[in-house]
Amino acid sequence: MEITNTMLTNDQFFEERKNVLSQWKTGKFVNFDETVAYQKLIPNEKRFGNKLAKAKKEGITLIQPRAGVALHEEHIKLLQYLEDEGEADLLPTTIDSYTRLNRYKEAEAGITQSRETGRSMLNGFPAVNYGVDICRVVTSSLKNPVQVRHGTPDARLLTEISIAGGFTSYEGGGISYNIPYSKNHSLEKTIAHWQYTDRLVGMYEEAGVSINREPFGPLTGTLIPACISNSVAIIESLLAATQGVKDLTVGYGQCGNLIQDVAAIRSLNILMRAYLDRFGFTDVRVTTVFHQWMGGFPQDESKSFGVISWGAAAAALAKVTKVIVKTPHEAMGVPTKEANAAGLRATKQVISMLKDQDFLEIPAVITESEIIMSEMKCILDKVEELGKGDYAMGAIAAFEAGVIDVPFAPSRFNAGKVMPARDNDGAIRLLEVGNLPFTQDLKDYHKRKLEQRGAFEKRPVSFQMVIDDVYAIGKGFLVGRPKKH
Amino acid sequence: MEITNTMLTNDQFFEERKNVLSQWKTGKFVNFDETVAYQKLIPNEKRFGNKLAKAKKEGITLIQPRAGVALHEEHIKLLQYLEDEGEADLLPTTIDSYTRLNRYKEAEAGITQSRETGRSMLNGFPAVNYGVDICRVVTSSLKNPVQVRHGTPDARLLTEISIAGGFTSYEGGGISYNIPYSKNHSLEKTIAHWQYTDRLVGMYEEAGVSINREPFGPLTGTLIPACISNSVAIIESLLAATQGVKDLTVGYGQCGNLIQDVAAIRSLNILMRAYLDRFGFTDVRVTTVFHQWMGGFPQDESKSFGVISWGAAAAALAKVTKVIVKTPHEAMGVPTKEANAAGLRATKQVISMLKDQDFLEIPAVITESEIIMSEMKCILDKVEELGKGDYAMGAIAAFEAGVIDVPFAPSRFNAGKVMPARDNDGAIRLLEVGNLPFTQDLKDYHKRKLEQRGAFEKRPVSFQMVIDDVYAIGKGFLVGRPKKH
Amino acid sequence: MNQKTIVTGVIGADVHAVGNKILAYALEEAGFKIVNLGVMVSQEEFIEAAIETNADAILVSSLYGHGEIDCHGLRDKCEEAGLKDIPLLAGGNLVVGKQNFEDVEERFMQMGFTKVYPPNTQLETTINDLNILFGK
Amino acid sequence: MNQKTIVTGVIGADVHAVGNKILAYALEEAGFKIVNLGVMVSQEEFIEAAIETNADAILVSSLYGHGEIDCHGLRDKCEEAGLKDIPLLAGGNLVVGKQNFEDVEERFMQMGFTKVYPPNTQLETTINDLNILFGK
Ligand code: B12
Ligand code: B12
Repeated sequence: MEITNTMLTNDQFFEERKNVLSQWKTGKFVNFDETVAYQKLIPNEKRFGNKLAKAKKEGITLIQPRAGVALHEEHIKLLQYLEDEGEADLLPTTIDSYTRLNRYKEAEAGITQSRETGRSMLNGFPAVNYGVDICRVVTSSLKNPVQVRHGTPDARLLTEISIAGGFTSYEGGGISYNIPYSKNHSLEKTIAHWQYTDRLVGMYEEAGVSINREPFGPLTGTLIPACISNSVAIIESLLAATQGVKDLTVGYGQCGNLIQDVAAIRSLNILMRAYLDRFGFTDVRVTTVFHQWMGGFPQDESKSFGVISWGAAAAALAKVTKVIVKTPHEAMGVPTKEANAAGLRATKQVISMLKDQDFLEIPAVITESEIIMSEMKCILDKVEELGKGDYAMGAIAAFEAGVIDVPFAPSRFNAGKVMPARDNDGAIRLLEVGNLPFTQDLKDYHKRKLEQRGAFEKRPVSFQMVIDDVYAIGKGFLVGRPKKH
Repeated sequence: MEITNTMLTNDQFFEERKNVLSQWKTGKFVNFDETVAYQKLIPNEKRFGNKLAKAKKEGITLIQPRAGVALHEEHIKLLQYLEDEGEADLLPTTIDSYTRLNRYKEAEAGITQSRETGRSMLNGFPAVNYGVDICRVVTSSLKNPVQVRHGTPDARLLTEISIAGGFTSYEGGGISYNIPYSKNHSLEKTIAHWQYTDRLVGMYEEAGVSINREPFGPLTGTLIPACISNSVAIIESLLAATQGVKDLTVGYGQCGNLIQDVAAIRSLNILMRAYLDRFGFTDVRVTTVFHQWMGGFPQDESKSFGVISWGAAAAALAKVTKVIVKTPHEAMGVPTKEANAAGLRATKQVISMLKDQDFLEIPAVITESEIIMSEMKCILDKVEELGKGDYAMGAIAAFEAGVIDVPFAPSRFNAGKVMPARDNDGAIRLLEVGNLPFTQDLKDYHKRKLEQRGAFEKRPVSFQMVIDDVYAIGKGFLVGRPKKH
Repeated sequence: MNQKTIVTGVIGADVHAVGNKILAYALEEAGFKIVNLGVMVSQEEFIEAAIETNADAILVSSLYGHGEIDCHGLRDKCEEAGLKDIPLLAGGNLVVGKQNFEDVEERFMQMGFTKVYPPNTQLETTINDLNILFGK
Repeated sequence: MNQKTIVTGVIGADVHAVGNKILAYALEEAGFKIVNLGVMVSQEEFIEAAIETNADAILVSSLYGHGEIDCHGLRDKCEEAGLKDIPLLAGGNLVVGKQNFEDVEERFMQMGFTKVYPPNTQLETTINDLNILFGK
């Protein structure tokens, strides 16, 4: 299967669509024209893209939780609670893991078991099983825009049902919802699946209905160097724009060093615009999303508030358009609605307090972002070279060659040679560069930074640092220092 | 009564001491020599100054709560809880308000009523009523150093009992425990009272027992410009050093703009050392304390966690030696031990995560700190001039002339002409300069900064901004914007 | 032209001045005649001022936690001094710690207060309630 | 030289790879022979691997919340496949949400697990318990 970064033809698309809509019984109730009419009735302030554009213009940061439960009545109550008590500006519908893997029968069993036990036995909302009408009941019961958030390698049917169901934003991408979320899906396949999703969004856009699209920035959420996630974001944005997507939100997962986090957003802002423009997508709107720390959390709820608030602070100082909020239950399990609202309120307080402070142009941030941008350019140039100018082919080849390589990813299509570790200031550097196509200067820079840490800690630079860093925030630190330090 | 900044003679001191020790029945059990022997038995790691010195050397920030209840058994349990469950590095004993005003009879009634009702009817621990032995039971039941924190204009007896009771640090000063904490005490009186306290500490120091002394930095805790609190800190430090104090911790209350907060600490560090050295106090050790936001808090506990964590972040980035921690109950009342420990743990998480990041030398901080230092120099030069070189006389004259003027202070010896307000970035500027001896350049700077805000908010610069700013953090913001902005 | 006179102050050994200053300013702006005694005001001072200015209400603040002790007996002293049925309002952080407000209200009502307010009472509420109290 | 063999993996549709990678690395460092199946492992794959490698224990991770559904019946299938009494250990975030761990433990013990671990179980605990299990 050869895949190129070109817009799907109507023939290709509608041929595939028949198949997609028959994957589960709810597919047959999706109707494009009727959906266009339905979506056009959704008031402006409840459209995701509009609210983001307004926030961007005003220079403020919106807050959004993650949330989803098995039973739709409970799901509505949950989301209403989060907008009323959590002061959420944007709402999610997090999809359960069976749906993410197209295991609709198991999801059905999960719904049944949840009704029986009175506990949500699914870790999210099984939108496909519920189908268009129930999704519309959900989206129309809320005051704020709602987005589908998931982690689905083949999300074609889910996309059809979500948009028909009144959602106005959709997360994911052929790389970002494959490599961290799958073991066996090839990139050829998932990029093709997401071309379908993006083309569908493009067709709605052409019909006058704009659906916001958000590549998943944080990848595996664990010590991901900004150059890697930013490069993936740019590639997925180019792929989406090629299919006609016009409204993009690109993201990044917090690492914890403030300078580096703000620099990551700065470099994402600059190069994203540059690449879109270069390929003629000057009319594509771009907003940004910052994810509060996505790796292991502390067990203690008060300490979690500390982590959450620090994420909120970095988001505000980086002037992102929205921030995805964690909860004080993060280390334990899917949060109660109270815990979820608590994380939101802590975040809202910090975000609002800091909204008039801006760190994007301080010298240390500029310096760090220039490093990130040269790393990104190394990667993206090589992707372009490998794909002979085609970013779909280039991405596939790049993963094969380890030119893009996501730490801790479960996918067997990921090289897994790159190893990140924190430097002495807590910024993320590379202990193993693997096949990332860095210049010697950049390689030396990473090496030097880690050797500084090694010297300070009086131990060799080794994989033990990586392990220590993975646990560090859960144990109350950023840098995983050796015991007795 | 004329007061000068000279060391009290032994005659003066011991004459006064007779009187002090007879102010309440527990005074007669204080014995200097026996206390020296007792204090010398306290292990090094439980001495306040030692722990601070160690932290300063290691570049880490310690955390300390406020806490005090009426009944001593309960007080011990409370402090043990805070070191065990709150991970407090340093412990407090917050004194009740009757004791602070030397109303020992009312404090006695408070103890009795507390025993009867089973609720603490006092807002702190009445150390004088309990006397030396019970204080020793308290201080020796704990693993960490303990400090007396209060707000007592005439703290002479309390100092005697505290040091004899095994406390190794003592907060306060003749200005900082008068102007924000009293209505009718003259500065002559309170400076004299605190010369006694400082001389007592000096005498212990000469006997080989070092007691840490901490002027109270935040003053009224509400929108205090750094130049004012820093100037008071320097004056009180010079007064203390003159009496023989050798171990000082100087403080500042968070304002909320990160650059300004770090700059305030930077300028305090630099000028404090310069002034002490200039007057020959090169052997006086200086450490720093940062107070998490001291003004009105949000009602909501989650939002309070946001405020607390932001304070922790600023403290860590400013590399202070310790941070005084608020609790999620702040807006409601004296916290439960659980709420107190929760604030501590959130703080500990942020402090530890950020310990390897340092903002003291970033250009924006340097610029802001240079402004603060020139303001401080204007004030301190004038104090010196008014006192003809004597900082005690100078301080008294300065308050009289409004050369030092603490916003929102209850004291009738405070001019009350200065009015602070936030600029468009949330930094604190002066709406009314009053009689602060600023250069025209500095005055223009403040004016310009507030006019920028006025223009942005499309309203005149006025007292309404001050009111809005007083409420802002409680309502979730830093800058008090007009409604519908 | 029927301007109401209100005595304000912070009772006892309490020095919390910020709310007092802002309250006095805002009530004046709202059209009341304010006799502000500032902080650390004794029961006697409240009563004296109320008699002297022929006040229509006494507005007692207490923030520091000793409000219950400090307010004890104020109503009786008012009656003794001839301030029959003068409205007594209390607000701030009246007791030590985060307590159930209904209980606190109950205790203060039994001490003879006319109306009792929880922490962080908004200026608008205060002004509104005073207008209602004076039948505006 | 009596090295114990342990099969590790993350069961069901679960892709949480970080803990699994580190667990496998640390157990190997601690001297066990590790057969790590990675993420998204079915019950059948666990059993096959255990038979093939003659394993001394199966260590099942589940993070994403569906652990209860995914682990249902594993013991029976082991017995059927002839893995009599093989130690079955489960850990991670086994159920949806923050639940009382005793209840969760109880439910998993009834499903035939040998030992059940709460969220954030430390590497040291895991290694220690395995050594005890194997009578070291
Ligand atoms: C990183 C992460 C992710 C990454 C994973 C990347 C990857 N491929 O590895 C991403 C972002 C992709 C992700 C996705 C999802 N996640 Co997730 N994730 C986390 C997070 C933050 C950290 C996990 C981690 O890496 N920890 C560090 C490692 C070292 O620790 P560990 O995994 O816990 O393992 C250690 C111990 O548990 C123990 N252990 C593990 N197994 C066993 C077994 C035995 C026998 C023993 C003795 C010990 C033991 O030893 C390990 C090593 O020390 C946790 C929350 C947390 N813990 O803070 C949520 C969490 C696990 N995720 C959760 C969920 C729901 C999801 C999603 C379904 C939805 C979503 N929120 O997006 C998807 C799942 C997709 C799928 N099909 O699996 C939930 C699970 C909820 C529940 N159980 O109630 C959690 C708890 C977050 C939450 N509170 O909601 N996630
Ligand atoms: C700033 C502050 C200080 C400053 C005060 C400076 C000064 N001289 O003004 C300093 C640092 C000096 C200080 C000292 C102390 N404080 Co103090 N302080 C505060 C704080 C943080 C804010 C108070 C404030 O200014 N709020 C802003 C103003 C605008 O609001 P307000 O005062 O609440 O008033 C408004 C309303 O309540 C209402 N209102 C007030 N009175 C009335 C009356 C009526 C009838 C009505 C209708 C409405 C009304 O209208 C006002 C205007 O909007 C509060 C906690 C908080 N709220 O976040 C603690 C707090 C009040 N302090 C407290 C304590 C215990 C103390 C100390 C005893 C000990 C200490 N912690 O150091 C000393 C007291 C010394 C003394 N003798 O009084 C406690 C009281 C505990 C309790 N009640 O259980 C609090 C609640 C903090 C806490 N949770 O522990 N404090």
